[in-house]
Amino acid sequence: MARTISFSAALNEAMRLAMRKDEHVILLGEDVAGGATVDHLQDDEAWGGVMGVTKGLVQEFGRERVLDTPIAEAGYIGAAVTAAATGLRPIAELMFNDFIGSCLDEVMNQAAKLRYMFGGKAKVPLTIRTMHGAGFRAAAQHSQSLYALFTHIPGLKVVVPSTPADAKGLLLASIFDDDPVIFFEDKTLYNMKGEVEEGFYTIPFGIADIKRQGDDLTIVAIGKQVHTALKAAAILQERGVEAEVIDPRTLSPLDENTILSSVAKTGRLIVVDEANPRCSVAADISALVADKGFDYLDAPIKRITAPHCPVPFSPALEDLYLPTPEKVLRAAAEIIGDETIVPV
Amino acid sequence: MARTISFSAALNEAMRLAMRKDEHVILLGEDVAGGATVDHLQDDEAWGGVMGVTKGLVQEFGRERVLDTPIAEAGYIGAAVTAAATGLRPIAELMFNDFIGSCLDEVMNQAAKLRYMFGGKAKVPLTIRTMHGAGFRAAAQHSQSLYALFTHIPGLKVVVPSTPADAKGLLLASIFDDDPVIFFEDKTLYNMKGEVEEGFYTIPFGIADIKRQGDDLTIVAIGKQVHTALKAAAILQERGVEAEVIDPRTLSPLDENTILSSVAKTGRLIVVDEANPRCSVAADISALVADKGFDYLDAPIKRITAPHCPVPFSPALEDLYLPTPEKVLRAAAEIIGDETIVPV
Amino acid sequence: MAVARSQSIVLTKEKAKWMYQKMQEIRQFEDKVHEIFSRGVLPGFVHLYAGEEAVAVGVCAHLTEKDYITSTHRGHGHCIAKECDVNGMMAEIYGKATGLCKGKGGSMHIADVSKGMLGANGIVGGGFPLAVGAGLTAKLKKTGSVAVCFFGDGANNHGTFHEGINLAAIWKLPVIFVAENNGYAESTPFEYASSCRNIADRAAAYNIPGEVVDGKDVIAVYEAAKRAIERARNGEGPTLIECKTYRNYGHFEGDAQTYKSLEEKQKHLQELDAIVKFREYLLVNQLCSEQELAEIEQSVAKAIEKAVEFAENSPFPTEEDLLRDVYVSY
Amino acid sequence: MAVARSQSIVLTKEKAKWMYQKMQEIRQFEDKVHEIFSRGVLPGFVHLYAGEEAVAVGVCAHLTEKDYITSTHRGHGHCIAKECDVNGMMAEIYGKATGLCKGKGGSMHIADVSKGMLGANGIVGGGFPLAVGAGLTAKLKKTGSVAVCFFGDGANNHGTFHEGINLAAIWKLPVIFVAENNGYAESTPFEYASSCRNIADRAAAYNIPGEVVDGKDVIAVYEAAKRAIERARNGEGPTLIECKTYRNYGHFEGDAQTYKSLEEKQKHLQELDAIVKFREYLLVNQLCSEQELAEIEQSVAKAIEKAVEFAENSPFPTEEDLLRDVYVSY
Ligand SMILES: Cc1ncc(C[n+]2csc(CCOP(=O)(O)OP(=O)(O)O)c2C)c(N)n1
Ligand SMILES: Cc1ncc(C[n+]2csc(CCOP(=O)(O)OP(=O)(O)O)c2C)c(N)n1
Ligand SMILES: [Mg+2]
Ligand SMILES: [Mg+2]
Repeated sequence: MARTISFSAALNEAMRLAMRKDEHVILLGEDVAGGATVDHLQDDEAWGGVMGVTKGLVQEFGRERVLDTPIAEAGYIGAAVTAAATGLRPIAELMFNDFIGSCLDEVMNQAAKLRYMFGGKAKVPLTIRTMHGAGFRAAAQHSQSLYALFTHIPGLKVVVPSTPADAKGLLLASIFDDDPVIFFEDKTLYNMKGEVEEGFYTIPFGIADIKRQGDDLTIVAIGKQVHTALKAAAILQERGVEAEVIDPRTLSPLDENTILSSVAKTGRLIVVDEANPRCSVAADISALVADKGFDYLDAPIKRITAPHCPVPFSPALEDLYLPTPEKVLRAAAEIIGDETIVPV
Repeated sequence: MARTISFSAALNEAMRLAMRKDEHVILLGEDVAGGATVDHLQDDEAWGGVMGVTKGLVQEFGRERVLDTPIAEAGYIGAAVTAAATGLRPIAELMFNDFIGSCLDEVMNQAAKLRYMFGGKAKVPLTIRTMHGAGFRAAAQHSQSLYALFTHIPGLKVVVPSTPADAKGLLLASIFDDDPVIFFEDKTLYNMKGEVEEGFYTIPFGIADIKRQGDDLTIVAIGKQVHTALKAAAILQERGVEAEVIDPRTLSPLDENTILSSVAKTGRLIVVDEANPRCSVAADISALVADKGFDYLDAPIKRITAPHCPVPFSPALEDLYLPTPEKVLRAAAEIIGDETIVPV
Repeated sequence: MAVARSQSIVLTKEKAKWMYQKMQEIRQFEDKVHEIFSRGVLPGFVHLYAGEEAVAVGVCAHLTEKDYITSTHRGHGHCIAKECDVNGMMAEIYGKATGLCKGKGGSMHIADVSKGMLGANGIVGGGFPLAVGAGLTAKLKKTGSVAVCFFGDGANNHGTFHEGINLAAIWKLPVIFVAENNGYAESTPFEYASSCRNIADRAAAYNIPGEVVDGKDVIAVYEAAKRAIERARNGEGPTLIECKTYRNYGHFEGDAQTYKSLEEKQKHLQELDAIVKFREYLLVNQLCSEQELAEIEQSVAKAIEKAVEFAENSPFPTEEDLLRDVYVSY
Repeated sequence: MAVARSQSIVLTKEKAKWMYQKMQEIRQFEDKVHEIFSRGVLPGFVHLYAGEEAVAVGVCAHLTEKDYITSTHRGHGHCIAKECDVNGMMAEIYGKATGLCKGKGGSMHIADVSKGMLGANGIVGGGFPLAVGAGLTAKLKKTGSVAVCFFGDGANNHGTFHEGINLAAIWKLPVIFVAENNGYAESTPFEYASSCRNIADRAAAYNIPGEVVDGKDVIAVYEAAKRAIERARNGEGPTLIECKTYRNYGHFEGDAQTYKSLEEKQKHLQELDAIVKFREYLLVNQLCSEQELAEIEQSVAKAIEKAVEFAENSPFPTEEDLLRDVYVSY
């Protein structure tokens, strides 16, 4: 049975179900329970994460399985790597993806490479949940979208959901995957509502979701930008252009076929990705299509990304920083060769 | 006057000249002098870096300006950021680029963003020298080529030289640049010899070098892979194909024009980059051309990169991991549509 | 470790007034930001320093523009104590073009290098290496400057604490590490997250002096900082000072503070207020008259009102600012 | 801090022989690798453990396959003491398909999780958090296992030292942190890089026991490890043991070791050899006869010869291995 719940509630439910299903699933991170050793906390007064995403889990599963950590990302993320390799199935929360600077070694040189370096004789069933995304007025060190860094590193799987239903199914798949997964949550999506099935289900990795079908133009969009793409597609429809909107859902592995098949049909591609442009996922998908999909292409491949600058604090600037439906429309107009597409 | 010296000697000379020219230039890193507080060291017995690249500098400039550090990358790289912002011009050595895992925050969130976050009211004239590259049998944690991670991050400049002469001029330019620069040195190039001018000179950023001219095919190659590309080009020539080999030299800023002009002429592009493929510089350059150079293209854009796996230790596997002239030839044959190009 | 309390010392009248004024500026600035934030006017994350004034002021009372400080996400107090312009600060928090960082940094990155204020920092523990770097410049350029690193009890468990202090110690740099132990990192108590009883106990691991100070007693902080800064200026290396303090508001604006007990909150807000205490001290020791103090309070109130006005009337940055100042060149 | 030396204790004959054998295996393995490396046969960076045998063996004498260790770039000794197969080890160093890691890891990543050996590590300081993770599993799954983290004097200044020990301490995990203080990190002396006099002094910063041990005295190490491991198994949390030791070879093969003084080298190679000392101890205390020891020495020599043969006769991995085992799935 599906109900309408928030993105945040969908994630909470996924963790709850996973922890019920398998006692080896633990959750650790800064304030994921909250108020450790504070004895006057009542009911759900404990924080449950800085945005409340893990609220209530400590009540059900106790402080042995929902562990508050010191501010020591290298320490507890690194610990989660071997906790995974020695028999647990940890969900480690890296509060903001921007804090990867404090624990990249544990992710890049340990988690990602352990299995390979050991000749396949170990596995690392670790999920790192982390918040990303601009638009929250959180400035340069709390607003990045760093999934490209992780996608560059072999040995990691990278997930970026765009809807509550996907978030739940992908998080459950991540937790029960035997490889290290970095799971990105856009902080500005937490309150977004959507239909979500009750109970346990997983969404397999490497299967893109076609969020909207169309024959004239392919738009591949990442995370929250799926919604930017859908908005643009709705306006395009009014102007007689049917855009297909593809949400890869997992960046590593990437569903190359769905993207290539779509471009084979439409001949045109725009990638919408709010990360910085250089060596980005937008560039990666462009490169894929410029190689394997070259013969399908009728027009240049366009990328709508952030500019090559840090995320500015001022709302006035941050709004200019992010992709918008208008930017997508402008690119569409250019590659379709029809200026009338852009709204005036 | 030009002499033939090694890549390593060219770098050493660049640092020596910089430190002579400006007393604010200091050098710090693990064992960059070597044997700190050991009083029986004679002549040039001090290590001068793990590969001897900084040998002799401590003799000329003393231990005040050539500082051995503890194994504390976050500590001393972070210190170098503000040392730069408060009036020094530090060269910090990150022994292997793989160790960025221990200090990404200092590079990504501090060095790269400081100026922007402060509204332009600070500058960070910091150079981070670091070793990269496979082929040394140094295995997964000492062989990566991570320049894509840095190129993704706005606020950093990224330099990857391929010859001794470029290494010297680009390192001097890096040291005297007022922005943070990450300078990559391929450990397997240190012994490579080449003609290098005496005295002080700089090579400006954002100017690619056309290492070989040709009208039939453009090969853009990074660092050591420039030599792979040149070898492939020599074989191609025997088969009547003139390849143009472009060395961007700096990945950020990237000389888009030289690449685009070349593709305008040749209609075909191969990018050779030994880093892992996803979200790589190879992908970045492909994406650039698939957008701004689309109309010039006669064939798919090919990328010759490492496979999407960590660097294996075994020589047998590492040799398969790296790009080779043969792999370039195979791609050339494919996009030229002439199988006879591949040697049998 | 015993908690050092203030002994009788002689503050000049001028210094005393400066200190009282700065404490007032911080408190009133933060109370105002709190009020504006709760009206939904201000964007982003805001972490208020109210309650901890004695730390920033007691330390910065010894510093000049040539000395450096590194700060934290909770940086407004350090900014004010380091004499940054409150108009520019308020405008920054509003994201205006007239802000100290032209609106690009915001509350978490507020900075003024010309005042030696090397920035608030959104990264917990980010300041340790940065303070070391400023100390290195001071030492190598022989400027006589010192660098002060303010950090929280939460930051004391981050790896950069260890790397930064060890570096400063082996290089004998003029750096003072000032822990602001307000008992919590977000909702996590210090006692849970830290295996040490006092942060200052960790000084021994680096062979440097460590001292615990009552962080609500501005004179005690002032005295401890004096010793440490003298040591630093004399080339004797770093000191670790731990100030036991408390934050009057939540971790950030919007925090329900369920982890604090009622008694604890009342005790700190009512009995242990650093400003109330210092005010009494100034009167009892006849360093200031009631009238002088009232004048300071009022003039600060006016200045803060003016700062809000300034911020509200200032323009936002515009499109051409977006890509400006990513680099010095290109 | 006083350096603990061995007191008279009772080693069983069996344990004594095991220990002597493991020390011999390590020494002979490393001497052999040194010899082969100098002939230019072996690829890559190789860091030899010869000289430090007493540490790995004295600690691992208490462990079973269910206990974990994390190691360093200088990991061969830990591997052998944790009973990894020397044939597989040698083949790994040769990059052969029969290696413990199928040739993919090499000397710096040699591992055997089935033996509880969680890997050598190319990242200095990489092992601290990893040991904590193994300790966390042990605690939560109530397996009674312990995790030992071997690390160098250089690693003791890395941020992960601080984060890892603090975590283990607040969570009272069964982790033993064993410093192998061989006086140098590459060419940099411990005294220069570390602001502490002894690494064990830093234990106080985490409210855990810290102990300095003569790392050339395998019985002293054995005793200290015993205390720490008992504490750990009893749920009393981590201990920090510092073993003062020395590496007989250079930092890596090819190092001219100019930073070592002649006297120092001679003292360690001639007077302070841990194996010579333990051999005497075994004879004096009549735990082993001369003949038994000679037999061990010879059988080890044969085993090492066999390991080299095994490695040399093994095949290299092939193309299909390149992309295998990046992931469990896909
Ligand atoms: C590296 C890093 N980890 C986590 C955070 C999230 N965070 C911001 S403030 C904070 C608590 C800091 O506590 P403390 O150091 O005691 O400072 P206080 O807020 O009490 O002043 C945390 C966990 C961060 N900003 N940076
Ligand atoms: C994070 C990191 N920094 C630097 C290095 C380079 N490195 C390898 S071993 C070593 C010295 C280690 O010294 P120590 O911890 O004392 O161990 P030892 O070699 O003496 O056994 C250094 C600097 C590394 N591998 N990882
Ligand atoms: Mg705090
Ligand atoms: Mg050592």
